[in-house]
Amino acid sequence: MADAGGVVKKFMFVNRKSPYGTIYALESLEVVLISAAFDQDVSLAFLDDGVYELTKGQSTKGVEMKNFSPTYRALEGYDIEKLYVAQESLEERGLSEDDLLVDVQVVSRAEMADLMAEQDVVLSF
Amino acid sequence: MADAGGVVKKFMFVNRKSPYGTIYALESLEVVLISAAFDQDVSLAFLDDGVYELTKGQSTKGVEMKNFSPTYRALEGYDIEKLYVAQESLEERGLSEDDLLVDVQVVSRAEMADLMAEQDVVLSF
Amino acid sequence: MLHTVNKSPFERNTLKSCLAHVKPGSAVLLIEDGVYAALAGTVASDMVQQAMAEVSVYALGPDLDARGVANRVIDGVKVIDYAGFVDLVIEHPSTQSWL
Amino acid sequence: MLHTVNKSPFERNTLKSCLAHVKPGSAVLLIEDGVYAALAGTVASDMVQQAMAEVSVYALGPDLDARGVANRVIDGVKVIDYAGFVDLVIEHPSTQSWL
Amino acid sequence: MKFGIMVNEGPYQHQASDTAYLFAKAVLAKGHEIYRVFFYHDGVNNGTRLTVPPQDDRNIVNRWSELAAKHGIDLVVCVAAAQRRGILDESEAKRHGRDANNIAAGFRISGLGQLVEAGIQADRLVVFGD
Amino acid sequence: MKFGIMVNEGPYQHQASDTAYLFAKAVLAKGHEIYRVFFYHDGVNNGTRLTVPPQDDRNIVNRWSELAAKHGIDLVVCVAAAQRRGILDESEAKRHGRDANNIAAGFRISGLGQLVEAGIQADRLVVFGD
Repeated sequence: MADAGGVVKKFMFVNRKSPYGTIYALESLEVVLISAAFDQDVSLAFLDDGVYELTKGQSTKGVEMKNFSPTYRALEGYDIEKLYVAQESLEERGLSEDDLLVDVQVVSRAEMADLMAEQDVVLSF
Repeated sequence: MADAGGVVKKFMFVNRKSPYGTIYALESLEVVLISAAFDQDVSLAFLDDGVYELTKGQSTKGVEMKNFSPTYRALEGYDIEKLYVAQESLEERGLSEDDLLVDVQVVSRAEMADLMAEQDVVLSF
Repeated sequence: MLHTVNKSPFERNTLKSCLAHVKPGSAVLLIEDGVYAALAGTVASDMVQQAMAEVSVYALGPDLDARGVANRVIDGVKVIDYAGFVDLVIEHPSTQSWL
Repeated sequence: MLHTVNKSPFERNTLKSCLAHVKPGSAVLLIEDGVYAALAGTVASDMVQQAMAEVSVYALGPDLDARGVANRVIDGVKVIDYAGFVDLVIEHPSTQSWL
Repeated sequence: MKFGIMVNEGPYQHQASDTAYLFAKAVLAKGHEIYRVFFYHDGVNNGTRLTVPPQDDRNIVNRWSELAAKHGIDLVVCVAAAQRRGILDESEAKRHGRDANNIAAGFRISGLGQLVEAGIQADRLVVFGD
Repeated sequence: MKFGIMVNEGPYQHQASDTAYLFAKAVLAKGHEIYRVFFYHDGVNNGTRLTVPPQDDRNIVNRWSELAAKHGIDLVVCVAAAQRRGILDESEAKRHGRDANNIAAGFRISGLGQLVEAGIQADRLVVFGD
């Protein structure tokens, strides 16, 4: 199943939506985990409300939903280490890198645009 | 089915979404038509992208969807005559009353707020 | 009148449209992704703080908790639970959901 | 790179975010409710016209027709059909959908 | 006090059905009555018995069914919206020549008039959607 | 050229499935190949055979089934997303002890790996969603 025939493409998962209000963030993460098995060049971009996916201290008991935020910490174990977060999106929301639950690279809009432009496949959530 | 036991409430259907991109506008109209059978005090509000529901000249052949805009013209026959359209929403979109396919009352934000505040039941689409 | 808003103020025009139509003395309850509008220090905070001069603003606590932002709420925004949501609906003769 | 936008510029931040990330020489295709951004005389027209200095902007004709706005398109926005959509995808090595 | 509840989104994709359910539970916990829950738009998808959610997540459909069974709540799925989206009960399936149905326990299929009637009969109607 | 297509919304509620279908038809009309259409999120709801849309409207599910039959296109519904939302084929229904299934002709249920693989094998992947 995970045979890519030696092809290595640059895959980017673009996350622009906050968690819990919709399922996109959770199901995006499920694709990311699967992609690890294919030995592709995978990166994740978090911009706009997508930066909220990574906030520390998520606690979902009251809404009776599954808290999937710990899974972001597991990505490193799958060799998925390119997590890019938009600096402007953090600033607009009064957030800093310290508020995030994983190590990320904070990038400017121009840097994010460069990263997007060099991808082979962009999946948007 | 259409026996309201003599109760007459003020129902407002609030339309804030454009047609075709989502089904809300079409299915909102289906509720409006049904509501006519209950002899309630029905009004429709169109604001934000909801004003696009009423634009003349909709032609859906190319997208293979049903053009439901003529149904707005039929509302009068159901004694549904209170159609309020937000003036600011028209202006932001460069539209005027002449661009709309039915007779409406164009109201200011303050007037729309007054109308909303006097309703018993507000259904949002 | 009670107005509920369930959309992020950064993503959609929903809260802005709601606040343009609330009358003094009415209440605005932020739920689901709408609770991001209840937070201090964002580009949307000013809009909410200005509205608080005329209307009461509430935020649903379980939604703040889920999103990990309960400790960032603007002073004066009242945090309530689902029971409080029910009370608000009862207190006001009608509810409008801004979707 | 081809960027598609399917949201109304009045309702969401999608187009604004897209235009902040397009590089000179890339293309933006407006589809579904995104075609409202292709119209002249709206509060969103300036944003699109400024972008057109650096990128090509396209709009999907069948979506303009459905919404009754085909006669309002900004000069210079190229109106295409589904076949033209396919051509754009082929011309550009990758496509990003802004949802 | 009598409450009407309208649910406009399907399970899992949006939070609307979750919020509506937790709101409904709170209504009942306070001793109030739920006159009807009306499922419209993709909300009709809350009424399928075929969902198999992950073990470590909530079962949205079953929660509604159980709430209805315990408190005798009327869960109504709009027939027109349900037909468009493939939610059928036995008689609907038969009428339209389909070989299967998928309606969940405690849900019934009926017309949009049931929504308007809920607006008339209930003291409050609250809409949950996207 | 080989195209992959991803559809993230169900039928009727959003236009995504309509646009994806019309795009797919245009791809084929130009003589290109569709490597796979992958249905994710609520997109899995395109794969139910129980829809009964109004006579005067398009039948979104049947259109996909017919396109697949005519051109031999691989329509894949994500198994995890489908389980959450109640889209089952015969073996899935059996495995999870359900008394009915609702998968439409031409659709098959498989894993998310099929999406990643489509991204690798196809020359272009286009996403349609909300």
